[in-house]
Amino acid sequence: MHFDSQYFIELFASGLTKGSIYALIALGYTMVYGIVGLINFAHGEIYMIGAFVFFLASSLLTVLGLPMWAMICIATAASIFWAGGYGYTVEKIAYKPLRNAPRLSPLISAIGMSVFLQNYVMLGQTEKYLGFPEVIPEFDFLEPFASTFSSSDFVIWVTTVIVMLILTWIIKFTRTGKAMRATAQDRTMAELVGINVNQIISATFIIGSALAAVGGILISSHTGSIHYYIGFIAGIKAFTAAVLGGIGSIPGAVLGGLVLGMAESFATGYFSSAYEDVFAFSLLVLILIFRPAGLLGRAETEKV
Amino acid sequence: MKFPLRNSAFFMAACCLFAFAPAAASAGDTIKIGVAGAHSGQLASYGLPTLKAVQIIAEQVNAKGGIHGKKIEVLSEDDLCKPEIAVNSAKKLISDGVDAVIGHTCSGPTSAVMPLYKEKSILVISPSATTPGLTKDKEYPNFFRTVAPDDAQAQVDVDFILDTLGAKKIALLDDKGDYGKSFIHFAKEQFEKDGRAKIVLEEGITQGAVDYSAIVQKIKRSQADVVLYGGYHPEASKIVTTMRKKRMKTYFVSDDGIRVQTFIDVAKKYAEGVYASSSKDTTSNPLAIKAIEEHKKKFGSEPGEFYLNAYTAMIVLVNAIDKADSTELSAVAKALRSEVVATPMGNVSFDEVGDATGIGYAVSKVVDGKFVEQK
Amino acid sequence: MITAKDIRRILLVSGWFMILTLPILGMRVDPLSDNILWRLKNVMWVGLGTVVLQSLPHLWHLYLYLQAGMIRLWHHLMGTPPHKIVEKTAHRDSLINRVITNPRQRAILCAVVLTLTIIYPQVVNEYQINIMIMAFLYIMLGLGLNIVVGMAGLLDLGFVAFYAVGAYTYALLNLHYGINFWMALPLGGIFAGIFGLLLGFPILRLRGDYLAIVTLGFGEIIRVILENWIELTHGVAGIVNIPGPTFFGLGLTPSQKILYLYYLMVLFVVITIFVVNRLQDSRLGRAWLALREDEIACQAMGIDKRRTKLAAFSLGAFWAGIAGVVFAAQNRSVYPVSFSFLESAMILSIVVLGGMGSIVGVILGALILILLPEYLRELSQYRMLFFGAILVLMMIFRPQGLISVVRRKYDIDSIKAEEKEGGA
Amino acid sequence: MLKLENVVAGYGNIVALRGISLEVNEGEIITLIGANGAGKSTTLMTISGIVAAREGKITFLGKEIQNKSPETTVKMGLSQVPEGRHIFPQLTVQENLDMGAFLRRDTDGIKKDLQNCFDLFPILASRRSQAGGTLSGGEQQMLAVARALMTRPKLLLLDEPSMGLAPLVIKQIFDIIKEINRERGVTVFLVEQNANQALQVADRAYVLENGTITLSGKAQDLLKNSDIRKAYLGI
Repeated sequence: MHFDSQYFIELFASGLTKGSIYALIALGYTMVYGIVGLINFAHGEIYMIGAFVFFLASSLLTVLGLPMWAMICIATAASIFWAGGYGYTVEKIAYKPLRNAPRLSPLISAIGMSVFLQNYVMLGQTEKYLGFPEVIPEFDFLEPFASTFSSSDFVIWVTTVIVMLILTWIIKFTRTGKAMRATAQDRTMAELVGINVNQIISATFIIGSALAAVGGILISSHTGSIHYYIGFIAGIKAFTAAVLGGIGSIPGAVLGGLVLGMAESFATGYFSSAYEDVFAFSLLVLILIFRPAGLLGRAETEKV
Repeated sequence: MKFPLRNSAFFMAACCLFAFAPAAASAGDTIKIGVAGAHSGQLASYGLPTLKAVQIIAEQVNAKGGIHGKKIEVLSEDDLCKPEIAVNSAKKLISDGVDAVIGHTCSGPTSAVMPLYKEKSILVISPSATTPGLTKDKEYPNFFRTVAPDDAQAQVDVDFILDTLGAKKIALLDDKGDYGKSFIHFAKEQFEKDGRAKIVLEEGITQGAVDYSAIVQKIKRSQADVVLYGGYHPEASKIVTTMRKKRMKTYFVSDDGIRVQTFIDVAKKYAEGVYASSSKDTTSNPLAIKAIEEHKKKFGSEPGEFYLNAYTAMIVLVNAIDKADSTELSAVAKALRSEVVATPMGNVSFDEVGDATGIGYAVSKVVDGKFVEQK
Repeated sequence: MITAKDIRRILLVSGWFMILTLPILGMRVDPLSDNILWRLKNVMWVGLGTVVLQSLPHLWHLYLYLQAGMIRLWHHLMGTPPHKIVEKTAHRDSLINRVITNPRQRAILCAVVLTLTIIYPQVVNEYQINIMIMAFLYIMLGLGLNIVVGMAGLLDLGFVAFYAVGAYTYALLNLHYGINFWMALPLGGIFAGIFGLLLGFPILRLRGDYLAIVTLGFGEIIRVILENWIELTHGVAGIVNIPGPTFFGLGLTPSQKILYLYYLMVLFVVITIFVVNRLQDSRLGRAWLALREDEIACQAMGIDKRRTKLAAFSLGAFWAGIAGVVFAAQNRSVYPVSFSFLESAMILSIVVLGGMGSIVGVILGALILILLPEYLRELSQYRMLFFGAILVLMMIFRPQGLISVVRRKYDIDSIKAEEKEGGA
Repeated sequence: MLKLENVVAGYGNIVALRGISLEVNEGEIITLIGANGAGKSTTLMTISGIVAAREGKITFLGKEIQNKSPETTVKMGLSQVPEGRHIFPQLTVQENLDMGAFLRRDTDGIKKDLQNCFDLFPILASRRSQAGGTLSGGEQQMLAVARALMTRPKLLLLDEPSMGLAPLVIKQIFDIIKEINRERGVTVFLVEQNANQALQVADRAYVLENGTITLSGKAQDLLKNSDIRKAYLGI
């Protein structure tokens, strides 16, 4: 069989989209993990809530008759505000009391929170799928590529890169970002130089949740629907991506997402989509065997 | 703030262990009808309408004094469409002493629990379990359904694809779920038997994935004229949207899992031109209009999926119990087979294996945001 | 005592929750007309609810304060000097822990529980027996996972894979070769154990969360294979009509079958408890404990890390395999969907909730987490909501689990006392 | 300047401090000596506000600070160099020092203090952009002290600065401590196991045993005390 380069590019583009989606959510996972050392299973639910808030806000604004661009701006702001609010509150309720508890307790608490939020949205809203407004317009300049990728694919790629850059900048150069890194590395010492660790952790959750909201809006617009369960499935994959890239590392989360997305896409394209998850997870196992701390993760120094 | 709850968790555990739920009253003064299906979880939108239909009719019957003076008592059990939970639901209903069950919603759980009901000779009418084997295997004389089986539906779709669309290359897609897979399985058999078209692609997709562009590219590459999809609307709408965004004009044909308004709401303009098979449209039937009105009046909303099927199931059940003047399986089953009842789905009776006669399939097309039945 | 500051705080928090729930609970889009339905009443309820919840601890303190006042008043009237109020925290050791550590009380407790267990099916209906069988099954699973997570400290999020292997071993062997339950029981365990080894080898180097995600991936791989290898497993359609356990070839009526299964499960659970208990005190058990506490120190003492880890994995898997066979026999059917990640999370929750490494804890955890949703059935739609909330609350109030592990220790004082008595 | 009155503190069920009282006056170097596990580090952590005081009163500059957050105590001019240095390993030397000035907003003042630190510890200047974790033990100790100085402390709490260091480095560190005290007027509260060194630089000393203060007095007197010599100086 000859090599079909057009097909390869198409698969590459779809892998890129899938990977970027995973990466967008994985960034939030990795931030929280890097600083609190906690697998925040409820992160996927925050993403879902962000999408729901956007949906509700945009419906409200449409009824009020606002123009499209204003609607998108205000609804996005609302989505970020509430997602951040939920992230903040979840941390205060379910994780903060457990800071000094055995390591697995916050994990269980996180799973509980995830189940709770899913059902909360299901009961508060609906168990049905809802149509999500199309936020991303069709760009004319992308028309020649329409058969390979659409403008929503394009926007998702670009956003992922931008978000990664902004996040890296925050962590590297801002006061809060430095305090985050200090807190991550040595919580007691961070307190001793006067960092309010609670505030920093809250900030981490709020930033991570805001990211999740942005991801939620873009991804839901891309898929065209929302449902109370979308967070869980995307969350598991995103978490896998974060670990694959080296959990705690921001470029790692993006790289992990891309590798995972590509693996699934090529597995579907050249083999069978029935086994795409098997491919994705086998790849994960393989990579971790050779790089036990993920692709970009720092090998944990063994404490003696 | 310290809570005095240190030991209360343990106390709760002890309570759970020894709190025996009150034993079910087994007095014969009511007719107990169990409703089992997905009442929560992802597939709740397929199961809850059934519960509502049963409640509406039970209320009406009770308001008229019941069946031969016996009131209907509705016991609902949630099975989340998961087989292992369905087994528990069924056991709960059995030990509560139900006389008949409307349910379960999904085929998998239904086949998991049928042996249990059979053991206790409990009549089961499912409004939505479509696996052909449930009736065709003649394993369960206590099983009836008010929905046509998958193979009948597959036949309708296959005929439509071959005769009306005149397609030559077929891509078969399923969601790896129980329902979608079995639908595609029968369609494949029928395509192969017919021989007019070639199957160029056969794939199973992962439910709930965030993006399906890879599989869509694969469909495009296979140059299929038609995609026949077995599964439900959430994935279908994503696939159709991706296909249309990639400017593919390939026909998209699917089963009644996507023939719901939500599909059109979600896929919006991209839903146009999609074909879906489903039970023949009977919404112009005066009984159906009445049934839908009742739902609107009681619950303030449009009924959901399988509402009319469940409504029909309950009507025929009440009628059969009335005619048989007993809840004993053989008598009720006999009445179900012999009586022809006017229902929202037309005049319905049951054949020897338990499939409803008079319930057939038709293919609809999305035109201007509505499903329009194709003649 | 409620101060103005407290009241302000309570109102602030309530207000925050009302804002938070405003979109999800307070608004809804009517899909037919695209109109917004306002349901502000819900939000008011949330506000009111949070006020009440936050006031509870204050009321409790008020109650304590009044109580202390009454006691002081009493002593004042009686003319007796008030006793210093003894801090309750002095004996934090909960009742259950004290019972467990005392051999005689423990024996009595065991006897009572066992008697109750044996009488239980005589006094309840079949449904109750059935869910109790489920609970027993999860006790077995929990104890199996407890070996891996609780004792050896290896976080396994894909435990359900081994459970699936066990269940399918029985289902398939029975389908193709007609092998009965009793033959399949050890085979299921052994197959699962082999899978445990297979998984264990490549991932020995991984730790903590990396191990967790790989095991999670392994669980998913197994499930996806079960779903897609239709020739072998019948895919999602599952395998039905699996026979239950036989009883010396005698035919049993349906209700006898349930009773038989119930007592069989009791037996299995007792055996499991016995074996796990022995394991805990064995050389291997102590090696696991050491491994959990400090891997490096452990190697320094000459414990073979690889072998010890593998032993934990395969023994845990073995037990899951056995539970899987029992599951297939009890449910009479197996489907891939029964072995999802949530199931792994459930088993892990049992272990953590009960108290890692504690047998009694795991038993309590299984009873609560399996029976609770069943009893919550009455609340149908709200069931999972409560389940989630309870997981969170339990962790907040008892992060170390219901039962904290009681280490085997030698009671020097009593030994000395015995010596003295012996000498006198 | 700092006064502890009957402070009781501990972790969980363990009581580490059973009611200790001590006082630090402005300009002094005070040392607290004691064996491993006597509660020395707990004392510092309680003063800083990391460990909660269950009973008792701590006053700093005339204000009660028991159970105030570390943020508050640092703001008031209390800075601690904890046991084991606690360098942020993946932050550069420069960033570590920046973290010391986390609560300060006076950009010029920070710049000046940074220069002062580099003057005091020239080795740090040359390691500016190196990750903190890659420094040697002595360098890390210097970095820790420098970082604490970046908060502009009025009272510096030092926990075992000599731990794990070569004798020559220890001497260097103690010289710097003396210098900080003398030249900059920073009061120093020094906790040490290395009693000999500590007593030589200190004005006054307290001896902590099993969570209670058993002895106190002028450092020179304690150096001559025979019990102390036996128990802590190994003579």
